[in-house]
Amino acid sequence: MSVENKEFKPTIVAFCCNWCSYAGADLAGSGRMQYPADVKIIRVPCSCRVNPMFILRAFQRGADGVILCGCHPGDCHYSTGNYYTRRRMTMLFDFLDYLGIERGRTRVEWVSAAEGARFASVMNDFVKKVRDLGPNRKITDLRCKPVEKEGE
Amino acid sequence: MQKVAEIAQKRAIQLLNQGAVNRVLGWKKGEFPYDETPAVFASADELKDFVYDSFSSPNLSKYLIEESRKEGKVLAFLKPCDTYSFNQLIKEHRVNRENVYIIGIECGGMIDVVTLKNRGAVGLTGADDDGENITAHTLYGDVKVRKEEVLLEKCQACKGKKHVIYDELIIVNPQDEKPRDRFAGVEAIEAMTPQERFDFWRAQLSKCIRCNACRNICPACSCLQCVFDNPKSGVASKASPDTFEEQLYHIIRAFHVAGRCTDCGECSRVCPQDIPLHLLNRKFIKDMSAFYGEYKAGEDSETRPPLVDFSKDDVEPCIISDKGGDR
Amino acid sequence: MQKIGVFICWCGSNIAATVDVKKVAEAALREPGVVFSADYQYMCSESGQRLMKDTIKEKGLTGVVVCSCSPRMHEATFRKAAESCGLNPYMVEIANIREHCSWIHKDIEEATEKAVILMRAAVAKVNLNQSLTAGKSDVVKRALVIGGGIAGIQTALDIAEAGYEVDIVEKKPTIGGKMAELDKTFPTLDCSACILTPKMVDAAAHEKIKIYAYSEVEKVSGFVGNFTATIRKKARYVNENLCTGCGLCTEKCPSRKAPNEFNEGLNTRSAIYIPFAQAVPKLAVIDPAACIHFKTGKCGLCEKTCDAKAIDYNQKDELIERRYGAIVVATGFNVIKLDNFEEYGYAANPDVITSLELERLMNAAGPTGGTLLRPSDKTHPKKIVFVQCVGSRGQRPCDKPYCSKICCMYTAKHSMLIREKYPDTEVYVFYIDVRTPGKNFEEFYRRAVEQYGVHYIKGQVGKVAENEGKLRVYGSDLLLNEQVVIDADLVVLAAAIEPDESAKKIATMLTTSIDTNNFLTEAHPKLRPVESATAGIFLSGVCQGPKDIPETVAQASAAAVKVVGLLAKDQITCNPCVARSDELLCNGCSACEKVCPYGAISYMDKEVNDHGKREVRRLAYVNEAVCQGCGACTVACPSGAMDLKGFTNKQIMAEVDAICR
Amino acid sequence: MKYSYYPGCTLKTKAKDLDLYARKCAEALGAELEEVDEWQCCGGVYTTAQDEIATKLSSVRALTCARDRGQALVTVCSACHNVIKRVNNDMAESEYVRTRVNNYMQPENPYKGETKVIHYLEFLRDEVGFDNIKKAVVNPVKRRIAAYYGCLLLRPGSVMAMDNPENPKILENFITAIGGTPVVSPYRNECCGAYLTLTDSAAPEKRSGLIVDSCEKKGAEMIITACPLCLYNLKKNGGDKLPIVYFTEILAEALGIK
Amino acid sequence: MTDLQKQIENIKRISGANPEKCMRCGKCTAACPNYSEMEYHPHQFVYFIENGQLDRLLKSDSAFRCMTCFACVERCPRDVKPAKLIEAVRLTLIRRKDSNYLKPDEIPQKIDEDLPQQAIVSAFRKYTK
Repeated sequence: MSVENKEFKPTIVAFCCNWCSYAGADLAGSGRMQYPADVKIIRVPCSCRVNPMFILRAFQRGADGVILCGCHPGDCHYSTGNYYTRRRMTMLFDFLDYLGIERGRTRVEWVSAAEGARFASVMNDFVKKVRDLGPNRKITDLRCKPVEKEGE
Repeated sequence: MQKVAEIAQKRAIQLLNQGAVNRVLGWKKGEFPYDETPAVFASADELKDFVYDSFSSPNLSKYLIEESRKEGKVLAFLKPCDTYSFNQLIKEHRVNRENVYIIGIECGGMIDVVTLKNRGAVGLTGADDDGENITAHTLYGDVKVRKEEVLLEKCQACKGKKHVIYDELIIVNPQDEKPRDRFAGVEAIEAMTPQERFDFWRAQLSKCIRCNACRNICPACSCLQCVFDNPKSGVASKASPDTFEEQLYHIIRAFHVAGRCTDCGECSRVCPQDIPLHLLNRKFIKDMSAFYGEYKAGEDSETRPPLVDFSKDDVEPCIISDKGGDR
Repeated sequence: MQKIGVFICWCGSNIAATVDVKKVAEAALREPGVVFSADYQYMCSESGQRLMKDTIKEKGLTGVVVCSCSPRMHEATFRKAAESCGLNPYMVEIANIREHCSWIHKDIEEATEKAVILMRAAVAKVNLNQSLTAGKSDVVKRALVIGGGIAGIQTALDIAEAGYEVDIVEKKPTIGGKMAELDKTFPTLDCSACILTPKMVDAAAHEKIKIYAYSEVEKVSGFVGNFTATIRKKARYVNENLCTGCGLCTEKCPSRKAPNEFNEGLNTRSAIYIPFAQAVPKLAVIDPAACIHFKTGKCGLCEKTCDAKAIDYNQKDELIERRYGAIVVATGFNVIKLDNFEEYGYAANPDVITSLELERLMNAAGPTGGTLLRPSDKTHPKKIVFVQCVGSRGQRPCDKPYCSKICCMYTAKHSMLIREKYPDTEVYVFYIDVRTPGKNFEEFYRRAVEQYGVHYIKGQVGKVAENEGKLRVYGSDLLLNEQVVIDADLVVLAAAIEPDESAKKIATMLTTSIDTNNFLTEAHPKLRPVESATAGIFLSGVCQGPKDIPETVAQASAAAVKVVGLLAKDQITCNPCVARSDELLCNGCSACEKVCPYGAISYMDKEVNDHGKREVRRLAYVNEAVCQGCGACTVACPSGAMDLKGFTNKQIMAEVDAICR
Repeated sequence: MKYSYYPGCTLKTKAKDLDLYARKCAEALGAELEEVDEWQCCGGVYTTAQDEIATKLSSVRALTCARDRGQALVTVCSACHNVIKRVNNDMAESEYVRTRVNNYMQPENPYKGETKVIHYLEFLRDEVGFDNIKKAVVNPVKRRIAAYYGCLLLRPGSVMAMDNPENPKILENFITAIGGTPVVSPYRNECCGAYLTLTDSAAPEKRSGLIVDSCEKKGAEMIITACPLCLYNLKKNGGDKLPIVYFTEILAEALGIK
Repeated sequence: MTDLQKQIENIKRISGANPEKCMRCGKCTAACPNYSEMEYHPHQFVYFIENGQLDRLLKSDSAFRCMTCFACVERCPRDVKPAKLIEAVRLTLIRRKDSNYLKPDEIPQKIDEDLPQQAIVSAFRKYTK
């Protein structure tokens, strides 16, 4: 398993809010702080723009992990956006967990525009966790009939 | 029960004759005596077909979206749990309260026909309900079972016998509030390992034939046009079974009704594949109350649903991973 | 189908050293809609931009993707360039292959692969982009200033001088605020009233300024450029058109027991009163809680005394509705209540006072006529202890976590003034830190120590106990590591300041945010310090954070400039990336309205034609001038009716698909 | 109304008056104090270290008994009150203490701080009501009385929550209710020297002297207190300047049952 | 970690107090009623523990002079809880072998007829393990 995981290159989608986290990612770049190329960032105005559908869509299209980054609670550029994000994602993640989908594949992190180093370390950590989980199958398999025992 | 139906019928005729209402929304018998369907009655004559008994399970609230927008006033009979759905629709401005006259009607629990049949009542022609027992009449004679054993799932987990909104009440036999554990089913799944949970849901959800019955019956799924039916949404794609829509339909639907679902249980009742869909919705209900304070959708028509509300010291999403488990 | 051009920037070696730009350019041509691709050394340079513009014209491009540095750097540059040659600026998207790619990866193959994916996502988005046009809305050329202290007065004067109408709404019967109560000001020791009252008179006399004193803002609706405020003008029971401010009624009034607010309750005033001699407007006002006529129906002496016939016991509150283009909040501060700091004995001993009370005790217009006397026995205090940081910098629920900023300086001022006037009085100051950043501030404080012999003790006071007419002060001297006990005649507490209680209500009314201490939050702590996060709402003075008079005046003028900048426009351009509701999909459920932080969404009943079916529906309507484009509503909307222009559901999902492909 | 009652060991020996009159007065005011079964000494002081578990057990025993009876627990002695109320707070707030104590004691129902602990003064103020006491008074105590709170009733304010710890009013209001005139000394909430009296008598001498002096200078004719140790320290070091009595005794006098 | 550092960590843990929150205002010492009997004062307890100079506190008997009246805790604007730190130092001292501050045989000569039990049990709890 571990040998296989080293070669496994996960696809990771990171949604970053324009004001804090995207700027934090820029800062990580300016500071030449390394994190794996597996992470691809999508810019959104605010973390509250991220519809759970986007996250599910990513998984369905083959993402192995989805991370959502926003301003720290209380610092939202739009005052209250990330508070809604926090509730929505808490609900969504617990629901996915309830369906038996690995909870390590989803995460919310608050990263300010000043936290370049934190952005990099968050990404490093998240990629490592997702690599350990291996490729994402469950969410796409959720509605497929399990293969019959005899068939195996 | 018989008596309640008679009173209801009489009252409906009275209100119609007085001109206080123009139409009556109730139940009438379908093809078989046990598959009752919602019906609109426009006259005393038509009301002859009105029925109300232990098979009157359909929740009439959703029909009021259409009915309350028509000319004149409609009388609707709502069971206690149906009134929650109606209140929630008021909160969402989907019904015109002024055009509806609500009679809260007593409910002693509705019968699950499938269970009843499985108990030997094959060739069902009707049933009597004395509150404790059901005497099912069949082509092959009577079958007597304890009512508690043949209740619909939604009635086994009854939210309560109180009507949360009404203009008048018809209660002949006051019902005792029995303590019901609505969340036992959810807790049982939570107690499983992630792999067991996945296997459980995969076994259930793979049965789905996408007939949309759950969506069509759901009072919360009352969108004029569902995202799954709207080509512009980027979600709908009807052709392939491995599309986004197909694979994630139930998750998206559960999320869309989260905070709005009153747990009326209609989705599970109508599912032809017997998928326990209520267990999806109840998970959200349980979580929201646990994280953001007790909330019952439809209990009133003002309180903000948890997902359009927040508090500055809400739990962080990482609480999910902090709860422990395998990973 | 779009015709998209993809431009890959080398950024010198910043990108090109790690990303194989040629390969990205080749890959771009394989993407749907892409008709042209090129790589170039510096896309942001004059020639780089020219390349882009020429290609747009030559190839008739409908969309552009620039793979370069962060959009936070040059998105505006490239959009402007596109606009200059007729392409809608919102048809340009940036793929960030520098900060998010070349700078963080070392392996060329890996970085190139990622750059291709980022390019692909941007192309996928541009394929769905639509031209966006910013909306415009009219500007009402009048400003509202809430609060008539020095901050509000200065803001109003500056706006009026620029030629715009401005209204001041002040809840007290007179403008002037806290500065009117002060005796002298630091660090120059000039008389507060002498510099403030001329400004009050200027404001009252200015033809562009209208003062609503004894009034409160009750409701505000609308948005930047077009607010409507409802102002409650409280009943004075005195006709302001007739009252001459002669003050005869106040002399005749038999009810004289009401605490005098202007003197911090150190003496009393009559039931009908004029707050102070230089009050603006100088009009009498009846305090119905103290007035005998209001309590018993008898008396009526003031009415008999008034030759102008100005007394009107039947006067009612008046509601006034006015429209404004901009609103400035200048609600100021108060000294905290000291209920939870009774170790200092404030409630138990009249000779334990706050610094603001000391201002009145030293002021010529104050209750003692400017002679410093103890409130208890009216004798000269010979030993005075000042306690700093009372309620500031603490972490208990009753404390304020912040530094109140002005106390170090006014205490130096007080101690200096006392030593100057009463050289036989000893002055002790217990301090935790002395903070004097400010022009001439440190010099001022040192003068108190060196020239005036004020005893500064590094430590705090733990208990004040009355003992035979003296106040026994138990303090610590941390440089000696000792407890010190001083028998003082007067103890002066530098109580923390907090935003006026109205700030919270007003912030809610204006849908702008406040912090945990109820200070209003600025749009950006460094770069937009006088604007609130809500467009058209500006901040002036202590309502935004503790500050002294010069800072307050500076911020007041800055806020005025921002207001003038807004009012100078006939119309304002709005951010085009705003929410939009699809009429045919909207259920009218109000979920979007509930999550909107700006109150940009309203509902209206409108007839729609849904595939031939005509009916009246309740529909969400987004005010594009108010919407800031956060997108909270798009997720709250269950039917998918609400979408965000520039970041539509389909666009974001296309990006997701491109990345996960 | 019935209340569980925790007298404490000092009230059974050196401070019998405090106990006796507390019971008598409660009865006169229509309340019943039922002594907690098999109570043990609270230990006299609360040890603040969180790893001190054994010292909390006796309090939990009394608290559990009251909980099982479904009654509030009334205390009289300031020291007992301080210990029991703070332990109760630990049991409610501190997971660490709660699990260890419950593991050790293995009660039928784990104790989670459910019991409401009220001092006799709070019982008078919140349960009986000072207004009702005023009505029940037959011999108004027409004296100038200084209330001495000490530290234990008031601090830490966040846990004890009896009154404003820097500006308490409860004893003053009590004095007014029984017909006396309260005299306020600034030292009424400063320590008397407490248990240091055993090892280091200098401290209580100075502290108690200061307190009694201050009351005298303020014109008090007597001092009342709720704590046996305060009473001892003030008496021993106060130079017989003023009579010092328990508040329950003066209450009994006012109610005419002494 | 040295023994001293371990002891300091333990003191911080069992006291639940955080000396780093101190802003050096000295209000604890200003409020201390037993100031004159102590070699080290409450603010010094806080400062020494923060700076690793616990040994100085352990060599002094100041910890036994604290009356635990909580005036310092109540009045500390930063919620540092000096009395809890002092108590933790005291426990560190008496939890050592043979180091009870008060020995049972010392008691008889210290008590008089009126001394309440409370004083004795309290002193035992404070001065012995």
